[in-house]
Amino acid sequence: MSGIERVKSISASYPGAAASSTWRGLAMGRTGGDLAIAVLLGLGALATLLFGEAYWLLGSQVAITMIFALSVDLLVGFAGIVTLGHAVFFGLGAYTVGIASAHLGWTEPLSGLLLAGVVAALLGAVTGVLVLRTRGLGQLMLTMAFASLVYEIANRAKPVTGGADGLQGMVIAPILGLFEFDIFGLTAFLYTLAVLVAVVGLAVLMTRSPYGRSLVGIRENRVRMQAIGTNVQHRLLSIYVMSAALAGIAGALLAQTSQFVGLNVLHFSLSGEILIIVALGGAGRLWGALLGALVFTLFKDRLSALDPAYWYFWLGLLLAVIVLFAPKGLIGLVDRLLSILHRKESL
Amino acid sequence: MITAALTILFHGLAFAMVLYIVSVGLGITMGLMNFANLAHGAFAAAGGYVVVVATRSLGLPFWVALPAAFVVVALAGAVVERLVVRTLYGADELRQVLFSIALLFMAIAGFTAAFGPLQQQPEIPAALSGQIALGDVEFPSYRAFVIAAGVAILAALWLLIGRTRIGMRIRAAVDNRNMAEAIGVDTRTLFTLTFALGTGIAGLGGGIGADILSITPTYGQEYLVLFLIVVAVGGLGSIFGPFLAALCIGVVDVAGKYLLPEFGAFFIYGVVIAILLAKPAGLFGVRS
Amino acid sequence: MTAAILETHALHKSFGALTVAQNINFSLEPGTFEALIGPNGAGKSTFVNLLTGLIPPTSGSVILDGQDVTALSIESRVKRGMVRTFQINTLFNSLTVAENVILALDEHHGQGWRPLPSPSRRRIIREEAYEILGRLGLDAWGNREVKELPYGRQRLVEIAIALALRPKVLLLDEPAAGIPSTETGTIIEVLESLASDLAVLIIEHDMDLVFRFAQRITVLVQGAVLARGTPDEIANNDTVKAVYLGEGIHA
Amino acid sequence: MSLRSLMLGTAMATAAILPLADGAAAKAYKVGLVVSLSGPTASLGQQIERGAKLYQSLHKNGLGDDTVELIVRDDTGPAPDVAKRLAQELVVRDKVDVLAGIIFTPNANAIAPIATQAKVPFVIMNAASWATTKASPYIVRVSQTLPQITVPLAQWAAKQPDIKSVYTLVSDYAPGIEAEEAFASGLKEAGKTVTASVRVPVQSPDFVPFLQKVKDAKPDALYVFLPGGTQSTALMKAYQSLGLKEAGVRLIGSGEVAVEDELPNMGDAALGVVTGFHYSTSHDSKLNADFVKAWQAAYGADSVPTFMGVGGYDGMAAIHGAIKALKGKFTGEAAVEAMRHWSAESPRGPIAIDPDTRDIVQNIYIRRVEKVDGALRNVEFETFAAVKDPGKAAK
Amino acid sequence: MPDDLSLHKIRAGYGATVVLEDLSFDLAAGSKLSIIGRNGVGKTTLLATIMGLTRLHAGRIGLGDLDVGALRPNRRAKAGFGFVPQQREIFPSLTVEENLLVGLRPGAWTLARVYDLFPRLRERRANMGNQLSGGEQQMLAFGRALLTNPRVLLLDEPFEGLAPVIVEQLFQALLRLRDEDQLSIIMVEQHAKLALAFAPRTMVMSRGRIAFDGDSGTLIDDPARLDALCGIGGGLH
Repeated sequence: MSGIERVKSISASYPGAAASSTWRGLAMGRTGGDLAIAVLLGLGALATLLFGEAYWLLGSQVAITMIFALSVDLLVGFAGIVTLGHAVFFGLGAYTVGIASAHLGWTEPLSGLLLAGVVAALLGAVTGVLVLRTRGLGQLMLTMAFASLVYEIANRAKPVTGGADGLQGMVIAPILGLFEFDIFGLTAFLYTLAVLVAVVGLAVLMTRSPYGRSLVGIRENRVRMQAIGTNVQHRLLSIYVMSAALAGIAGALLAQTSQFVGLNVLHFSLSGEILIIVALGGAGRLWGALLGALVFTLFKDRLSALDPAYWYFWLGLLLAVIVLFAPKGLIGLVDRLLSILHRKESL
Repeated sequence: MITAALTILFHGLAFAMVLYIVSVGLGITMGLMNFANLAHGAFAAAGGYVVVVATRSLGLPFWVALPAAFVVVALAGAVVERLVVRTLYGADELRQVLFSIALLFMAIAGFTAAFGPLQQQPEIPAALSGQIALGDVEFPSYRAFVIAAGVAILAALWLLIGRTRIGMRIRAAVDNRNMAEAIGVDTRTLFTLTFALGTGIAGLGGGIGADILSITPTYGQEYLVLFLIVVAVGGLGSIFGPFLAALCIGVVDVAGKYLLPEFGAFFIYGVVIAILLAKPAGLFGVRS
Repeated sequence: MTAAILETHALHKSFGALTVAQNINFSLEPGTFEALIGPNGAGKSTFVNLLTGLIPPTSGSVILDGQDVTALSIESRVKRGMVRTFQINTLFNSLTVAENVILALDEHHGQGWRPLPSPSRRRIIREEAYEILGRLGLDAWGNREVKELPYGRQRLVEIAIALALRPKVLLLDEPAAGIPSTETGTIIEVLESLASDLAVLIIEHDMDLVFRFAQRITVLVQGAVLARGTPDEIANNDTVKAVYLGEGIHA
Repeated sequence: MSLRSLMLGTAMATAAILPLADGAAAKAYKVGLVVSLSGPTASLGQQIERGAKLYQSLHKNGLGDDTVELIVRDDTGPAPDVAKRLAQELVVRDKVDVLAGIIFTPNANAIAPIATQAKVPFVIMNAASWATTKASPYIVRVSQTLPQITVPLAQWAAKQPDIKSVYTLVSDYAPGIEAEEAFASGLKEAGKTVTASVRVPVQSPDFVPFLQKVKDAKPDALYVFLPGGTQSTALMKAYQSLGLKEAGVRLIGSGEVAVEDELPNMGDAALGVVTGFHYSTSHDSKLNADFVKAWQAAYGADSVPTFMGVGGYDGMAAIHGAIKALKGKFTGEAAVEAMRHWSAESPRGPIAIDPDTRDIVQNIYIRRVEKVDGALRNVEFETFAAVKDPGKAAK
Repeated sequence: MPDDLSLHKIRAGYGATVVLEDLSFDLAAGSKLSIIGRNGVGKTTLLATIMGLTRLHAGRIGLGDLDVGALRPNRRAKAGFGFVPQQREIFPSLTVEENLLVGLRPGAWTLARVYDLFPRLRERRANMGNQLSGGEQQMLAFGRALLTNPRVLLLDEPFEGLAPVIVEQLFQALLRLRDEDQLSIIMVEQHAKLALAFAPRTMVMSRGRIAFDGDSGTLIDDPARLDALCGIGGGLH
C-alpha cells in the first residue's frame, strides 16, 4: 500500500471514526455523563409531575420526542445507518392509531400502540431491504424519497387520512378503561412517561446484550464483523425494523395524546428535526439522544414563546454554538464538565 | 395537442434549468469537499434578495444585478467557508448537517427581519417581459431566458472546469486530494474558491429563477428536497449529472402534473427511487 | 499425509485485462504452518480475499474441509472454520479488549441475535474470553479500550479474535507488520503455541518469522505461483532469489 | 381521577397562598393568539398579529383600568397537533381568558375541543370552513366563511352573458373543496354549470401544467380558490405565461387570489381579475381610510392591511366589546353570549355576529383589479349586503 | 556543495502509529540516493513523510535553509519536492496533457522536454488518465513530477508491477535523468540490483531505521551482506 493510499484509507475511515469516538463503551451508565443525565431526567420528570402542572403537556411532548430520538439514534448512532426520512415511521404510527380509531372504532390505546409498532415495522422491513443496499448520500436520499412518497400517498388518500385537513373524528378510550386523557395532560404525561421508561429500559438492556454489541461492532468495523461470521445485512435490517417500530410507537403516542393526526407528522422537516436532535445530544449515546430531545423541545417551546417571530434564529444560534464548541454534542459537554469537577475534587 | 406538449416541455425545461443552476454548486461542494451543505438554498435566496434590492431599491439594471448577486453571494460563501465550514471538512456528517441547518435557520430569520415574510419579486427588464413566438406557439421571453441561462451556465462551467487551469486543479483535487497537494496544488484555497463558486452560482440561480421559485425567507427550506434530489440523482462532483437529473425531474414533474394531476409529486419520487436503486452514486457520480 | 483442509482449484481472478490471480492450485493440510510470500503487488492479499470470499473469483473453486465454498458468503465460510486476521488493525477500537473477544465469541456461539443480556451466560463467555486472552498474555489488558494498547498488543488482540472463532484454518495477514523488532517476541511465542491441529497460512515479509515457522512456503509473483516447497528449497531457488534481489535486470 | 385531583389540589393550594393582584378594581385579561409566524405562511400570521396589536394600541384606554394582554404563539403552519398543544398550554399554563387567531381550518378544528373543555371563548380570525363554528359552542368567527364569499361571486358570474362555461381550480384541502362546491351550487341556482374542475396540491410551486389543461378546455372563465400568499402569485404568473387572458379565459376567484400584499408581485397580469370578498384595502369609507393610515403609521408605508389584518383587528374589537359589556363579570359563557349579539362598524363595512350560528354577517363585494394612481387596487363595483353564511343556511 | 535535503531525528507514522524511528540523513544538492529494504520497513513512509502526507511526531525536515516540517504538502511541493508515488496516482478525470500541466511551475523542464523524454506520452496526450497502461502511467507520473521543476525528486518503487521491457525502457530514461540533470533524486526500490546500479549511494532500511548508509559499491561487492540486509535468505542466518 502506497503512502498516499494509506493516508487515504485512514482519512476515509475518519468520519466513521469520529462518530464512533462519541461512543464510549457499551454498557449504559458506564460513564458519569450517562448516569448524571439519567438522574437529572428522573428528577426533572418527578419535579414536573409534582409541581409543574402547566408543563405536563410539554412533558409528554418531550417524552414522545425522546422515544423518537432514541429510535433514530439506534440507527444513526449505533448501526451507522443515515436517514433523512424517519418521520415516515413516526407518521405511519400516528396514522395507524388515528385511522384505527376514526374508521374502525379501535380506540383502546395500549393495543393501538402495539398495532402502530407492528405496522411501522412492516414498512421498515419493506423499505429497509432497499435502503440498506446503498450507503452514504444515496442512502440518505432513498430514505427521503420513500418518506416523501408516503407523504404524497397520505396527502392523496383523503378518504382514509383526511389529506391536508388532518384526520377527523379520532377518539381514544381511557387507558385501561380508567384514565381519561384530560386537558391538563396529566394522563398524557404519565402515559408517555411510562412508555418512555419501558422503551429506555429495553434499549439499555439491548445495548448490553450480545445483539447490541454486535451492532456497535458493525458500525465500528463492518468488514471485521463479517470476518467474525456475522451476516451484517440481516443484522442491520433487524435494527432498521426495530427502529421503525419504535418511531411508530412514538408517533402513535403523539396521535393518542393530542387526539389528532395531521400530515405534518409525515413531513420532511420532522425527519430533519429529529436528526438534528440526535446530533445535538450526541449520536451513539442513548442518554445523549434523550438529552438532545429535552433541550431541543424546551428551547423551542421557550424561544417560540419569548420571540414567536424569530425563535428559529436563536435556535440556529444554539445549534451553531454546539457544533463549534461541543463537537460531541451536549453529552460530550456533560462528560467534559464532569471530568473537570472530578479533577477539582481529586486536587 | 402538439402546442400543449410543446408548452409543457418548454415550462418543464425552464423549471429544470432553475433547479440546475441552484443545485450544481451544491453537487460540486459535496463532491469535492465532502461537505453536506443543507444551507445551500439559503445562499440561493440571498442571491434572489440581492437582485431584488438592486433592481427595486437601488434601481440598477437587471444585467448589473445578476453579476452582483453572484459576487455578493460568492463573497458571503467564501467568508462562511473560511470561518466555519473549513473546520468541519472530514468531520462527522451529523455535525455538518447540524451546522448547515443552524445556518439555514439563522438565514431564514435574517431574511424575514430584513425583507419581511412576503415574497420579493425582482424587476425584470422590459426586453424579457414579453412573449416570443416559436413557430405558431408563444412563450414568455423571460422563461426562454431562464432556459438559455441554464444552458449558458452549463457551458461556462464546462469551460471553466474542463478547459482552464483552475478547473484542472479542481478535477485533480476531486480525484485525489493528497496527490494534488503533493504536486503543489493549494487545495485549501481551492476549496474556498470552489465553495464561493458553488454558492455564487446558487445566488445567480436564486436571482434568475425568482420567477419560478419565488424568493421568500423560507426558500432554502422549502426547496431543499428538490436541490438534494437533483444532486443525488445527478451524482456528486459532476457538472453534467445534475443537468441531466434536473431535466429529468423538471420535465417529469411538469408533464406528470399535466397528464395526471391527481398523482401530484408521485412521479418525481418514483423516478428518484428507481434511479438511486439502480445507480446509488447517481447518474454521473464521482463518489457516493 | 492427511487430506487437505483447504484447497483451491485453478482459482482465477481478473479485472478486465488485468489478471490478479492466475489459476492458483493450492492446498493446506491440518497441523501445517505454511507461508505465502512474494513481492509487493504479487497478489497475496487478493489470494486471501478470494479464499475468504471478500471478492468472487472469475473462475475456479475454493474447497474448505471437503466442501465447495466458492459460492458462500464471507460469514458462512467463517462459520465453517476459515478465519482470517487483517494486515492493518481492524479492531473495534472503542471497545475493551475483552469486549472485542466477546463479540467474536458471541457470534461463534450463535448468540449475536440475543437481544437481552443474560448474566449467567455472560459470565461463562467472559471466562472463555479471558482464557483466550490468557493464552496471549493479554488478560491484564482485558478492561482497557483497544485504542489505549500499544500497537504490538493490538496485533495480538487481532489474533485473539480469530482464535475465539475456533478456526480450522487460520489465515494470518502480516501479523508482525508494523511492530518494532523488540516486540516481535510475543508474536513468535503466540505462533509457536498455536494448536497443532490447526492449519495456518501466514503472509509475512519478516523472513525471520517465515523461516522460523513455515513448514512450506509458497511464492506468489504477479498473481501466479512461482515456487512452492520447504524453506530450504525456497531459499536456494534461483528464480526466487532473482525476484527478491532484482537479478536478471541489466543496468 | 384521584391522582389528578391531588395534583390540581396541590397547584391550587399554591395559588391560594399568593395574594390576589389588585382585587376586583382593575382586571388584566389575557388573550392567547395562535397564528403561524414561521415557515412559508408566516406572512399570514404576521397580518393577524399586526391587526390585533393595532387594535390594542388604538384602544388602549377603551376599557378604563382593565387591560388586555396578548400572548402570541406560533403554530408554524398547518400543524393541528402543534396548535392544539399551544392552545392547551395557553389555557393551562398562561390561564388565558380568550383563545384567538388561527389561519388554518385543521388547526381550528383541533383547538375546538380545548375551548369547549376549558369553557374559553375562541375567536376565529381567519379559518374559513363553514362548519368550523359547529365544532365548539365557544367559537365565534369574525372572519368569513367560504360559501359566504363564494356564492355571491357565483351569482354574479351567472348573470354575465359572456360567461357560459366555467372551469374551477382549487387547492386540494377542505376549504378548497368547500369553495368548489359553493361556487358550483351558486352557479347552479342560476341555471349554469361548471364544465370541468381540477384540484391542485396545497403547495404547488408551478401552476403551468394545470393551467395548460385549462387552456386546452377553452372555458370562458376560470374560477380559482387558493390559500393566498405565494400560491396566488405563482398562479398569476402561469396565467400570464400561458397567455390565458389572450385566449379569452377570464380569471375570477375568491379574494385570496388578488390579495393586496401580493398584487405588486403579480403586476399587470392581475388587471381585470374579478373576485368576491369581504374586504379590500381600498374599500371606500372614512373608517377604512383611517384604519389604513394608522396601519401604515405603525408598520411602514410598504405594509398594507389585508383581510387577515382586518380579521385580527375586528377579532380584538369583538373581545374588547365583550369585556366592556360584561363590566367585570367575565366568564367564558357570558363572553360568548355577549359576542353573539355584537355588531360594529368595521373597516370592511358593517358587521355583526349571527346569534344563531356565531358566524359573521357582512357585506360581500364584487371587485375588479384596476390601476388607480399607478398602483393595482381591488375596486369594488357591486355589493351583496349583509350576507349570512349560505353553508349553514343550506344544511 | 551545501546539503539540499536534511532529515534530523525523524519520528513519524500514521495517526498514533509510529513507523519511522529516530531517522536522520543528509543529501547534497544534485546527488542521487537509492533506498532499499524489505517490504514494510518504512521506505514508502519515509517518502510520504518528506512530502508531508504522514504525521510527523518529532524531528526536523529541511530543504536548504527552509524547515518544511510544519508545511502542508502543497507548500513542500512548491518549495521543491517532486513526488512520484508508488501507485502513480494519476488523475483519472484529467487528460494526459492536463495531468502533466496541472502542477506545472516554470523552470528547466517543459512540456516539450517531457515529451522528448517519453515520446509515448505525446502520442497519448489526449487520452484520459485512466485509459493508460501501467508503464504509461508511470511515465506520466514521472513527467508530472518533473514539470513541477523540483529540486528533489522522490521516486517510490517506480518499476513495481511493470513488464521487464517497460522496466528497461523506464530505467534508461531514469539514467538519462541522472546523468544529464542537476536534480537530487531519492529512489525507493525493491529491485536491489536496479537500485544499486542507479545511485552511487544506497541506504538500506530495516524496521523504520537505517541499517546501512554508504557506497553502493560496497553492497555490490558483498552479495552476502546484501542478502542479509534485504534478501530472502535473511531468515537462514
